[in-house]
Amino acid sequence: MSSMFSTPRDIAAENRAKDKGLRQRTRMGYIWQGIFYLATTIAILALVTLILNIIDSAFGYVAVQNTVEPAALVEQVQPGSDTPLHDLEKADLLTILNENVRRGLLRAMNADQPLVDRSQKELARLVVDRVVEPRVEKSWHLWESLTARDEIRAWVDENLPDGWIQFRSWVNVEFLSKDLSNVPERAGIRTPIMGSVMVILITILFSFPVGVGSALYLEEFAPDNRLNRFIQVNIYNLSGVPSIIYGLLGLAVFVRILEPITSGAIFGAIEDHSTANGRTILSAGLTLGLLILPIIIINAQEAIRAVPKSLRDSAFGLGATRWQTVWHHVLPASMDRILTGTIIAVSRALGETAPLVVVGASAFLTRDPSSIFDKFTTLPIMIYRWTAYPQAEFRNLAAGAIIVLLVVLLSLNAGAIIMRDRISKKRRMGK
Amino acid sequence: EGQGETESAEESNPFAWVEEMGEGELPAVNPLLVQGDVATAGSSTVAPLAAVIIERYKEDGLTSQVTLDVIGSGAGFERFTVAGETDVSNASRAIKDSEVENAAEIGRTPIPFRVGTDALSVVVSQENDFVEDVTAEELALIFGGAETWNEVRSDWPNEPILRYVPGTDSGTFDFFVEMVYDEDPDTILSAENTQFSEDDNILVQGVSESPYAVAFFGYAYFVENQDILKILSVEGIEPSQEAVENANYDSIEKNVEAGGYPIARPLFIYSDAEIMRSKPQVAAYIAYFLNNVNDVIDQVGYFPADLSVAEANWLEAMEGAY
Amino acid sequence: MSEHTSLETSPGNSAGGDPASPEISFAKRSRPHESIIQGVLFAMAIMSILTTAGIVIILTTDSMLFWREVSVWEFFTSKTWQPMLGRIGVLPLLNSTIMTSTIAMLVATPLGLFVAIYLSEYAPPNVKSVLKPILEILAGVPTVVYGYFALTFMTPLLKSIFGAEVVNIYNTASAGIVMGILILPLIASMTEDALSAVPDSLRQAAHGLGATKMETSIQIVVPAAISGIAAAFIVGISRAIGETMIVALAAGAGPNFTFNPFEAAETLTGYIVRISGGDVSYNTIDYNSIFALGLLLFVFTLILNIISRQIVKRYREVYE
Amino acid sequence: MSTQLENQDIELRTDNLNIYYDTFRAVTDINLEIPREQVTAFIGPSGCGKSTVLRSINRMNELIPGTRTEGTIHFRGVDIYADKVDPVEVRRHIGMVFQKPNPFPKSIYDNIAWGAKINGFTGDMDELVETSLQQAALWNEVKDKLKQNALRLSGGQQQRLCIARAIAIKPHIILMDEPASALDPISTTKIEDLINELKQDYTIVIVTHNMQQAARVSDKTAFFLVDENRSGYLVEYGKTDEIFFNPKNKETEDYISGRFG
Amino acid sequence: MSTQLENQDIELRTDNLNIYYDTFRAVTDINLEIPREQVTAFIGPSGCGKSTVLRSINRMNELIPGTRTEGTIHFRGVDIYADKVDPVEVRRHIGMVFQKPNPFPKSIYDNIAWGAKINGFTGDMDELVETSLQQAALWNEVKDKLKQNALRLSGGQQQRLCIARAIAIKPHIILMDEPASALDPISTTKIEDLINELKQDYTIVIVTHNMQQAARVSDKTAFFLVDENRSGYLVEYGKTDEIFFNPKNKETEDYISGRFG
Ligand SMILES: Nc1ncnc2c1ncn2[C@@H]1O[C@H](COP(=O)(O)OP(=O)(O)OP(=O)(O)O)[C@@H](O)[C@H]1O
Ligand SMILES: Nc1ncnc2c1ncn2[C@@H]1O[C@H](COP(=O)(O)OP(=O)(O)OP(=O)(O)O)[C@@H](O)[C@H]1O
Ligand SMILES: [Mg+2]
Ligand SMILES: [Mg+2]
Ligand SMILES: O=P([O-])([O-])[O-]
Repeated sequence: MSSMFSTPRDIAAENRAKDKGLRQRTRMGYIWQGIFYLATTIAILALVTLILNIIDSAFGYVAVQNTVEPAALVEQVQPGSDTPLHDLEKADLLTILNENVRRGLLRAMNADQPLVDRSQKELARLVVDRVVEPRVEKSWHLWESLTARDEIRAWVDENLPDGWIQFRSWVNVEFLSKDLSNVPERAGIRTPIMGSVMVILITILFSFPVGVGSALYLEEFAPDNRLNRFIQVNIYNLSGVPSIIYGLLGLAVFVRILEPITSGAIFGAIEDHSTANGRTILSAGLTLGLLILPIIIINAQEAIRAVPKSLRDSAFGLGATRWQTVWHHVLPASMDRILTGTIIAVSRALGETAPLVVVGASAFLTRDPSSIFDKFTTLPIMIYRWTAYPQAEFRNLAAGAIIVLLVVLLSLNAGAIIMRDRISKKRRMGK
Repeated sequence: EGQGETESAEESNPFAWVEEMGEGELPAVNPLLVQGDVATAGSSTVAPLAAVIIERYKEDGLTSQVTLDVIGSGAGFERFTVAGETDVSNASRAIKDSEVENAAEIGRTPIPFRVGTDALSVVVSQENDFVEDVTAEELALIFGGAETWNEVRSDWPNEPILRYVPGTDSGTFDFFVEMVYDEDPDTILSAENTQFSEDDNILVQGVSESPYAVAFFGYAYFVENQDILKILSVEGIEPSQEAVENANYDSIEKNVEAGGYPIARPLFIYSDAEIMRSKPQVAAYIAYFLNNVNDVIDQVGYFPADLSVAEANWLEAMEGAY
Repeated sequence: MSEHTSLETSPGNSAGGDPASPEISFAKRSRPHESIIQGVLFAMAIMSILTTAGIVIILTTDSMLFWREVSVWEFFTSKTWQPMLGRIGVLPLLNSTIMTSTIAMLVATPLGLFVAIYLSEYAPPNVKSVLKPILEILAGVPTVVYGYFALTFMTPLLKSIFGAEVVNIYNTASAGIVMGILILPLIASMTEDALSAVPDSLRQAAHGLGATKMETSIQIVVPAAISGIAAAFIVGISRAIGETMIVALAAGAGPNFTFNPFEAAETLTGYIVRISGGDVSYNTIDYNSIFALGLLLFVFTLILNIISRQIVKRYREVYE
Repeated sequence: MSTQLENQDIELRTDNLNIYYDTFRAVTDINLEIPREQVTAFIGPSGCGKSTVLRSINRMNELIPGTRTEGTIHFRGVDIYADKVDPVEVRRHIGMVFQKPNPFPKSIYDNIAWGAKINGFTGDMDELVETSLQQAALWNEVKDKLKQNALRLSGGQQQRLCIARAIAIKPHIILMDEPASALDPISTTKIEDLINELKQDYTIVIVTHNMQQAARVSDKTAFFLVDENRSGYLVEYGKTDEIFFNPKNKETEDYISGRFG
Repeated sequence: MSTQLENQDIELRTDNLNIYYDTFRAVTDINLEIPREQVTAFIGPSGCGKSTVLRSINRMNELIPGTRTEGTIHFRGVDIYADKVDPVEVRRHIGMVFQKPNPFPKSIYDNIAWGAKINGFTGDMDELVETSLQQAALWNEVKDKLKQNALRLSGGQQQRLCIARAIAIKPHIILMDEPASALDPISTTKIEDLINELKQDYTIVIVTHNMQQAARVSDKTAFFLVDENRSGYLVEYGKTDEIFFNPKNKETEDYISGRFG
């Protein structure tokens, strides 16, 4: 046995023998490494393509044509004149408005602020908005706009002799601040944003305390018995239940069974009982709350578990009760991570569509939601609805809304990541 | 001071919005003075029209809430007649007897307000170069029964028919089945290669992609997609204002006899007299709808209808209430 | 010894023996808020049980009507699904659910695994700290967005590759691939966690035996994390089966029993959202059928979750 | 010292103590008498149950799910495992210092004040903090930065802070589980000096792996080993001098002379 | 032995070895000559760089991002840090055994076979497994359960399996980093006996915290300490007997007599 090893071996000879094998192994290593890089590149490319695909729809050329030519309007008040519309006298603008705008709208504008009291500039803007009414007749995607400019021009020349093309970003300040409309150029997402915000607030108000409470119970208080193990297993299972099933649950429980509560009827919060129903912000928020509850619990449990045992030992060793230990030490030490987990769960809720479709979101609202018993629509719902509209321009709007939603999600995630970094920094300091 | 007084007087009068009432005429509506919310739900066909009206209503000064839920005519009636949770139900077909019975059980008597006409469009892709016109029998074969185009007409290609059909809960589906299949959905439901969707754009996308695809849906969706779709004439008649007006909606034969478009259909909103009287804002909404619908309907892609019956219904329901 | 006994019986005595020491009382203090808080927390934890109970009750009672009229045998064997006409065969829906999920897993598993290996074994820490969040963002994009991505990007792409005649506008392949992209980060992230949990000592052992990095990663680290990877895989499947918006938008909207991935076919979730989106009449067979399908879906994901928990449990035991 | 005197000054006594983790008996039949205001050291190889016994003295063991304690522990004649005894109260009287310094991630001041506060201390907190830090020989080093986060102290300072924190709630016994094993030699020396100071006022029980340390600081030493079931038992207990220089037991001698462990 | 003979039998030589973790110099100017087929022990307090030097010998250090090595290491006259040298190849010749037993979660058989297989072993695998296990004094205990998962062995058995695994790829040097510190006394004895066996065929370098162990198993001992920059340096290197009973250095003496550490 020892003869095998006792003589010093000739390393050089062995090396030569093994060299070929090693070279091949090294090559295999590079090939696989290449595969790993490639896979990662593909994953990133998928993300980039996805985003580009959205951006492609959210920007691009539009062909615009006036409903009424400004010159025709000037002709109405100053026949023969060639004054540009926006240089007209206030009186002339008033005449144009009074003659060309429908009565109801005039009355509403006057009720808002009498037209005679408004500045010339404002009146000119109103004329352009309401009478000249430039309308988007056709829209092109960003890619086409960049590569096929001449074709687009040719199309406009042929089909819209009075029209012109302009570059339009479908996401803009007005888009964020205006309410819903059936005219793509006028449509904004203020109402769905408010809806999303209110729904998410309910979601957080419900799922955060309940989720953290459950996690605290399971990690710090629950004795290891069958009931608690069952609760734990049950939570893991719930986290895998498809969101559409939560929709069915929300429909049955919040919309139907708990209608008196979710419609606000028993709180006397609504004036009109005849059409009160459970398809409210409250129901939607609670449905999403149930949906992300298991995610929040599991994340919070992990956060709580990550609190070093030594911290609890310190507190207990000083004669602290369990709740004192948890409240003064465990919870503060795990709060950053709990919040990180919550943000991730909440971004999931923000993007959910299917359960809200089932619970019943509205397609058009005239007023922003102002109470939790109001009917609602949310950003993803609006995205989903807009893509179903006949006019192609609503698809551009949908892309714009997606970008807004993505920016919100991105900032939330970035917040979570920054928080995560801060935690690890704190840990390092702690060491 | 005087201003405040009138305001409070207006506030106390739920019919303050009524104005310029001629004898036997629908009153004009001053949206600034309307109070109270209105819940509407139903047809996806009527929805674009209703949405435009509602938006206009708001522009004209409405401050309260009008909700519009787009769930299909059948589901809309469900909410209106069973749950009783809506004030107005949008529908792209007439209410069924069974639905009227349901409504009676919760003390409602649905009143129809005909607001427009839709021409149910049978469309193919622009790449399709073999179909231009279909007969009623061929239409029935195309959406059920035949598997390939040449089974419908022998000089058409021997290619499978790819069908895109509105969802089974839509008024559009119901109406089509009623007219073409005599209310028996079996054939169309069991046809091969059929896609159902409540989302009409899914149908548009689908049909535009293959020369052997065919679909039917509301005229508005055709109008918006004229550049990729081709509309077929049925029994030689194409949708037009005249053809649609001539139709009387009973059956394809009668329509054709009258020189009407064979599958034109009425668009309705439904409400109930009791609701309109106890909630004047509902009456206001409907009056506003009727007053304004013909200004906007062609912009949405439908055909205007004769509103006199609807107006009479309104006046009858509100008799003596204001 | 007697000394001890006396100490035991009269603690006051012992304290008296040392005047410096204060009176000691170990008697339980009453701390009502401790038990109240524990009660409240328990009630919160029970919430999740109520949720499950709610789901089970709703799904069973609302599908009762359905099951009363339908034979379970027919339900699982018949190949046509037209509840309105009394044809109740779930196979077309089930088949396309399986098809889309399979395609999704074919995309997500290898890619997710390789990305995870790259992140865990190869990527420098700073690259990893950028890439992992990026992938997590990919996972956070609303699924409606993926649905339109499938419809407006993936399907045209497939058409241009396989021919416009071959590929239907709505097809399971496109939905499946995009679903794979959606699930990829989930699998990558969970797998990465599993790989990182493999103790460094194993890598060192392998390197110490003259293994290359690739041999270490693939032959030692991956097998050692296999149960974690399997769990990630199962969570991925259960996500794929339950995913709704992508298939609703891109897979097709009509039950169709086909094995051709380029044909349209509606999935379980697609059907549910289509029917409930219309908010169909209560107590019709259509309406009750969505609860029956929901129940089926729930049972599926439940089974998958249980399997995955079981696997994870075993895997935890190995390294503790 | 006479046996009589020793008996009088017993602070704590364990009788047939058996401690289980689930079904595993970690220690078997431990009988110990811990003298008041002296230092008792627990030594023995890893896993022989030193920490387990130590933690059972202030019922910290109960915090680990599945532990079970048989036998009794009497502290000044009171059975601390009796039903009506509140473990929280026990820990108030029997403080603990751990192997790894574990200050709260709060200020130095708050580290000391918190324990006192939750125990209902109502006196002058500043004074309490100062005296506690002085007793723990840390006052001079930290008096100018009481508001600073305790985690920024060095390991040795952190450990003395933990001792100060334990002192602040005025316990009778202080348990220390390898309090210096994570520290450098100089900090170790400081802790050892501190222990010598503290035993004037407190009964101290210390677990240590370092024979020299046990010899330097303790008055009595308990030597533990594991039996064939991996369960710990008490091999020999007595005056430290005797254990180190005149052990009765062969295994003790082997262990102390470094033959294993 | 004469100095002449020693020089002839140098298996490995480090020259001015400096190892950095990022910018921190962990060890400074280490010059060592490790004799062939003898046991060399590294001793010194925690953090003095014993493991760092050990790991640099088979270039395992490189696996930690940010490490940098200056100076040279010659193995049988070949500079193993030369550019054209593949670290994978180096590790094939210089095997390693770690502090915590780290068998692969595979069968006992596969644990041994794997290393040989990836290194292109084409002979009789069963025989290789058997001889390796025999050399590691484990064969009798496991021969009936070669297919069993290695994680189900006891700690001591696992460690011997790790040694068998290292032997199976026929290295020239075996590096051992505190191979017995996680084991019980009986297993420790077995490992020590094994080391004595193995040095007939292998050059062994062992890191240990246990003075007695170093004294028992090693032929030569290197004693490390840290300087004021926390950087490790070699204090004294020589025959084990001399280091233990006749240290030239005051610090060595203090350390060995247990004054600190
Ligand atoms: N939480 C626990 N659960 C189960 N077994 C445990 C637990 N803590 C300790 N043990 C076991 O109890 C026995 C005694 O452990 P203990 O920690 O008391 O030993 P020790 O003498 O303090 O060792 P060391 O010197 O390593 O600290 C050991 O076998 C250990 O594995
Ligand atoms: N991966 C690393 N990154 C940064 N610094 C390290 C790393 N590993 C070790 N060090 C540092 O290098 C120095 C030497 O460490 P090393 O582990 O070699 O010491 P050691 O003598 O083996 O100690 P021990 O006896 O505790 O194992 C220490 O200051 C240590 O903190
Ligand atoms: Mg211990
Ligand atoms: Mg080391
Ligand atoms: O939505 P419908 O108009 O088809 O009922």
